Amino acid sequence: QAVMTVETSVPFTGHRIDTPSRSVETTPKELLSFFREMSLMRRMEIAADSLYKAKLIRGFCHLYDGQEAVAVGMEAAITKKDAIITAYRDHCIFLGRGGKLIEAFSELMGRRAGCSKGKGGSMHFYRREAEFYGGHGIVGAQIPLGCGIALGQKYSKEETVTFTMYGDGAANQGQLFEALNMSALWDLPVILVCENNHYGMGTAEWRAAKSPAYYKRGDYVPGLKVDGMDALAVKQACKFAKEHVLKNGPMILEMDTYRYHGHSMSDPGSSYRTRDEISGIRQERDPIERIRKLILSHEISTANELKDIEKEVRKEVDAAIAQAKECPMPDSSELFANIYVKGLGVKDQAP
Amino acid sequence: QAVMTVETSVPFTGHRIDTPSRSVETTPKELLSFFREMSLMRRMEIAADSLYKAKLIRGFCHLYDGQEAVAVGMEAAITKKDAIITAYRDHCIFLGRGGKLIEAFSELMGRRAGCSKGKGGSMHFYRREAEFYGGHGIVGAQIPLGCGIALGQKYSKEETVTFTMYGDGAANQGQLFEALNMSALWDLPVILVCENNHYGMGTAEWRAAKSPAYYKRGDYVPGLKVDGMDALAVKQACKFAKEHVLKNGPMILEMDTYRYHGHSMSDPGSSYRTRDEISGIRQERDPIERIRKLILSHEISTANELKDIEKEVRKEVDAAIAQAKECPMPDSSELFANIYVKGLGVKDQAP
Amino acid sequence: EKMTVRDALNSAIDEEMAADPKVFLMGEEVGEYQGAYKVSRGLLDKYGPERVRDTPITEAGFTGIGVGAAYYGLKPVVEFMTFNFSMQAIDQIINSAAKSNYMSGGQISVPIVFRGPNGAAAGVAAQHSHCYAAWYASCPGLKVLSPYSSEDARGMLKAAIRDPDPVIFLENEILYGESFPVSADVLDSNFCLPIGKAMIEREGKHVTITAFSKMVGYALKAAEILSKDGISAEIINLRSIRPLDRDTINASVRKTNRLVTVEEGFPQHGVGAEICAVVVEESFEYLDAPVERIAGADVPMPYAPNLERLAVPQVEDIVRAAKRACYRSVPMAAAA
Amino acid sequence: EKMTVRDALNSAIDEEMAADPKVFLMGEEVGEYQGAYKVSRGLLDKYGPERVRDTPITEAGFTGIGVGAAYYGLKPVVEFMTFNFSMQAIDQIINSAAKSNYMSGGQISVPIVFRGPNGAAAGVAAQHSHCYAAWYASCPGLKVLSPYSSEDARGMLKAAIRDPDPVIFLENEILYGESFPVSADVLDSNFCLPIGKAMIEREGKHVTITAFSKMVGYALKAAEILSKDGISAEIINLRSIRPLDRDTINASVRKTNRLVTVEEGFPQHGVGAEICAVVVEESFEYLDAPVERIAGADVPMPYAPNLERLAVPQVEDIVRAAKRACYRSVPMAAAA
Ligand SMILES: Cc1ncc(C[n+]2csc(CCOP(=O)(O)OP(=O)(O)O)c2C)c(N)n1
Ligand SMILES: Cc1ncc(C[n+]2csc(CCOP(=O)(O)OP(=O)(O)O)c2C)c(N)n1
Ligand SMILES: [Mg+2]
Ligand SMILES: [Mg+2]
Repeated sequence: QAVMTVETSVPFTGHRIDTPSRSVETTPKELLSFFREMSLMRRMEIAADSLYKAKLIRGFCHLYDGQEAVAVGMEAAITKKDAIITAYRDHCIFLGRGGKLIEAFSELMGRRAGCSKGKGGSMHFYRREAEFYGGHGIVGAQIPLGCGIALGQKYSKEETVTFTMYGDGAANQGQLFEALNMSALWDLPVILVCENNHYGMGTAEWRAAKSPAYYKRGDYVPGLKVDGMDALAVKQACKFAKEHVLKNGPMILEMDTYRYHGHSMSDPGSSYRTRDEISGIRQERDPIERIRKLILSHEISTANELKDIEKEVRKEVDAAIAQAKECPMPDSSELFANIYVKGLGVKDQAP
Repeated sequence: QAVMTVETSVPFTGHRIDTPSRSVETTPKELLSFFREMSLMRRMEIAADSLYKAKLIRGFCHLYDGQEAVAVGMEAAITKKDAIITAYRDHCIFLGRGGKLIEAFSELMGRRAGCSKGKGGSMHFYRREAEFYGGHGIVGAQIPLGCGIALGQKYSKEETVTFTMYGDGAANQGQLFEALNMSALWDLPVILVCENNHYGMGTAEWRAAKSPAYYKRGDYVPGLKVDGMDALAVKQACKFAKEHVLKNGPMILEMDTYRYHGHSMSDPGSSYRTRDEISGIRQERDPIERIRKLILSHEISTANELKDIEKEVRKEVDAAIAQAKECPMPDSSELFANIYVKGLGVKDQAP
Repeated sequence: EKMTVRDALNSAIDEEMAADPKVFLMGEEVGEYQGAYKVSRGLLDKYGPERVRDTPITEAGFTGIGVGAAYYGLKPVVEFMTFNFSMQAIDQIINSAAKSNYMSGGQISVPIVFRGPNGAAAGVAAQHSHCYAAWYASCPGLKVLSPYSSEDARGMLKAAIRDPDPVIFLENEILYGESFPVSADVLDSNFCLPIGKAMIEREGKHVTITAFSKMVGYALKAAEILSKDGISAEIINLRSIRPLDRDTINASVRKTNRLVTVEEGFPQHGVGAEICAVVVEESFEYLDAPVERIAGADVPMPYAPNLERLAVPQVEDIVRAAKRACYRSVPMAAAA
Repeated sequence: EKMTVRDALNSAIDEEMAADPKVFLMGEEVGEYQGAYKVSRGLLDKYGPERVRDTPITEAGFTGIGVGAAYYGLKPVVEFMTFNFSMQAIDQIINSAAKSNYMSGGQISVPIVFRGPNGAAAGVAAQHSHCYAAWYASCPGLKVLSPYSSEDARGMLKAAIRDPDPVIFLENEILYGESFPVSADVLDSNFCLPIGKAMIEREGKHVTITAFSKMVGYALKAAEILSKDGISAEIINLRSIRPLDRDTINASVRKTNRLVTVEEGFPQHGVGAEICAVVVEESFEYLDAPVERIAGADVPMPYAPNLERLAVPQVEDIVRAAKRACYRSVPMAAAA
């Protein structure tokens, strides 16, 4: 299929680095796959919302709808040998890494077919075989962890890199600065991806950060600000960053993005921002609509064909949910499994 | 006495702020008091070295000789209603705050007349009555603590400020970034004083920090780089900073200084730096010699008069040591005192 | 009259803020968002942003700032959204808050309260379910309280805020929404409970059951069931983990001769272990059966509901343990 | 032949680094400075800066990096200059290292060792004297070891580095310079001690004394003194705090019928409390006297030498406790 070139929505903004070109190469196939994958992610998250309301998902559940372009754009730029680690808003990153819907829904409902055997739940998805390291619930903790994975990659002389993802709220954490300093001292092949959705729970970025220029964090490391609602811009930036960090050590990518849902299921998401703000972004910047428009304007598919994809996706999600609901909970013996790789005589102490 | 004007050794370097003038106002009296106080500090530290070797001081003991200009210059710019908090290298800060030699030596030797009743030791000097908040052993912890004191000052609407002091090694700690961000968001009247003596234990600054421009830490807060071996430059910078932070919130002062001794008594201080480096600094930049030269060149005192001051200081130190040696250890009942202000029935549990 | 634990906590903070201008609240989402669990609802409106201070998600930093403000003489109430996140700040709590009064020979007092939900909630898995009672209670310089009812919550939080020393105040998310009867006394703005005193929630003769926080409710339910089997259980609500009310615990065991300890946290070096040691030290000769320890399973908290249920004590576990304790009497030392 | 504990640790790291290229050491001053306490002397020269990595003073950050490297499959040995500083990193240890294998359903193993001096040293006061044995040992997912002798140090550190799970390895600064005899076996590069097994350092009949780290030496001295009074003490060197070797402890108590626990850390929720609970649970009927718990005083560590001496267990304290235990036999339950 023909390679085509598309301009990113807005220019990249660089810090201590020349920005990559706004012209991104893509193919009709890639655009269609972006459309399909993002639609699947969106549908999965909306289904999770319903399952939560039906009390089939419990505890904390953080949805990713609105931010899908980051997950798919990043995957388009890297391979499954590159590593990713993220926070609790992890469902779609897991899908991006090749995880299956059935594993996702099973995990969400605490079933044994879950990607963490039902033991982790919404916040703790993993897919080690595709270098996806979770799924972390403590704000900021995954940043040094990601830098450590990159240390492992460099130590092992693999030419791979790690994407360590965190929110605008997490960007204020001291451990970011500590890990960034060491990564820079040691030239680790790590990309710090700040998914700036402009709120950390109910706190707007400017109330939490004196300087919300997250791509400049720490000042001495190169950074790019990227339209995180534009999958092609994300792809371009991630490709650029991967090449950069393999040669020069860490780099920051700030993805300007947005979450449609509240922070988690207990947050209606409307007390600290206006409904106009949300609907404005849905109208102007929605990542799926952007790709739909590209596909239509380049006459790659018709509107109806895209609707069909969306229907398919819906069916897939429904089927996966049905299957997951049939899946049993973990066996009781799982309570004491996986505490250790090598148990060494720790007694199983139940209450 | 006549006010005189002296030029600082080197210009200030500013970050996001106009630098103060290099011309510093002083008086013969001030210069003589600088000479006397720094000589006293120097002598105290050298005596502590001997007492340590005689096993009268135990544990960790971090000496300040070489850095005296920071302590005296800072005090010359502020009042005892302004607060100071520092790390474990605290003996001379305590003296600067009006602490007595006998309290210092008693504390060092674990005697009841010590400034912390002998319970804190070298690292935990305090003088609450003069707003000296210690004396902290955990690298970096005093930075947010100092910002919190400043929050107290602002909350209480006192027009006072806090100087929170830390080393170049501590400057990499994440809690600095966290505290700086909040101080900036909340316009706290705090001055972060980085005493850059160029080593954190055996680690040269450039091995510990990708960007050793400590006065630029975090980037968005104004900072000044100051010759920390020049008491007048320190005074000028502190005065300037106090005014600034009362109006605008936090500021960073990086004091370019040097410790002559090893990191603590177990460190000969010669494996990670050359003897030439140390003696070069003693010859070119010693803070006491700088003031001596100024006094002599301005014909404020004669060389002999200054020698006499040094002799007096020596006697004072010897007398304080003798007195401290006579001072008894704390009473055994002190073991269970001061755990709480209000004990509420916690049983005294001895081994 | 009835009141939820949430309202009890809210009113306690409110009243203490009204009474003492040095008291202020800080933490994530305590202000504009009205509290992640709405414990601070309405306080921002009432007291303004200087006294109800939203912080960034930087626990180490804001805890240090809180402690520094307490050094200066303010009385901060620091909310951790949950105590799991206090681990990022634990150095400041232990080294800067708990130890400063001692290290300074009494010069630096630290009147601060650290509060928030502790331990297991529902379905929040391993990183959000840790109980820190034993950790903090091991540390001299701290006081550690854990309320069960609305009366506890009001009386103990008000006492904690007035106390001149650092207090760790361990709440429970699941209890926030529970309602308890409260008397007029409890609603009085002078109402305070003494720190260091346990509360006998139910008197009994045959077995002593100690518990704190949510487990007090479970223990009371177990007592109900046990009473049907003719076993009269005395339920001690510990309220204070440090100081631990050794006197009340020992007096009860000297009466019942049997002890069951209940907690949701991990067993090893837990609250039950300490209570066992305290009773063995002081009342060994009164014990007619081995101490029964009921604790959370010795595993990171699993998410799946069936596993989660197995991982935390259930009422049946307490009943079973109490029966074990009661049907056994001490045999003569076998190998003496 | 004799060897210091320092050399035992050094040789253990050295051999494991030689045997497995995935093993590397990181921490403050471990490289060019040769270790703050010289435990890593010579290793930088031998293995280069990629495998002996000096870090800035940023515990939270470098611990997270170490754990991430272990996720990836490396085997980091992370040195804390002292364990006091591990509090800045404890969230990474508990939430990222201990719980990941479980949360991921066994996908993410974390083969990492955290090591460094723990607990009281000499004259270093409250912030540098904390014993973390009980805290870490309360957490499922971790293994917690604490060596006494050079044999312990070598055998346990080598086992810890080879182990696929996160291990907390608690050393003691004062022991670094102590020499112990070591056999040819111990010096063999294949020598490893089993994790989870205690060691009976001295057999005895009348009273069991448990201890770990430096206190093992004190307990042995106490046993010497007690033997002069005709009391034969069995000394158990715990070696492993988690898993705790319940079997060895209980077997000993079933023989001696009396128990003294010794530790330098704080008493409340400490190692002694757990051992007491474990013995009461499994061997209650064998106990002829209340368990005697010797621990550090329940105070932040004071600096003054006279107070410091009062704050940590002395040999006499152990002797006195053992005598108390021996001269008492269990009275009949008084109020049954
Ligand atoms: C250390 C810590 N503090 C607080 C929390 C509670 N918490 C969970 S997510 C969150 C907001 C994070 O916001 P951001 O980093 O912007 O990520 P987003 O949720 O927007 O993706 C908070 C406060 C936590 N999990 N960990
Ligand atoms: C959190 C923490 N880590 C490690 C240490 C051990 N330590 C004490 S001082 C020090 C070096 C600090 O260097 P710097 O901040 O430059 O201050 P300086 O000693 O030069 O005054 C280290 C590593 C500590 N006290 N606290
Ligand atoms: Mg966000
Ligand atoms: Mg330094």
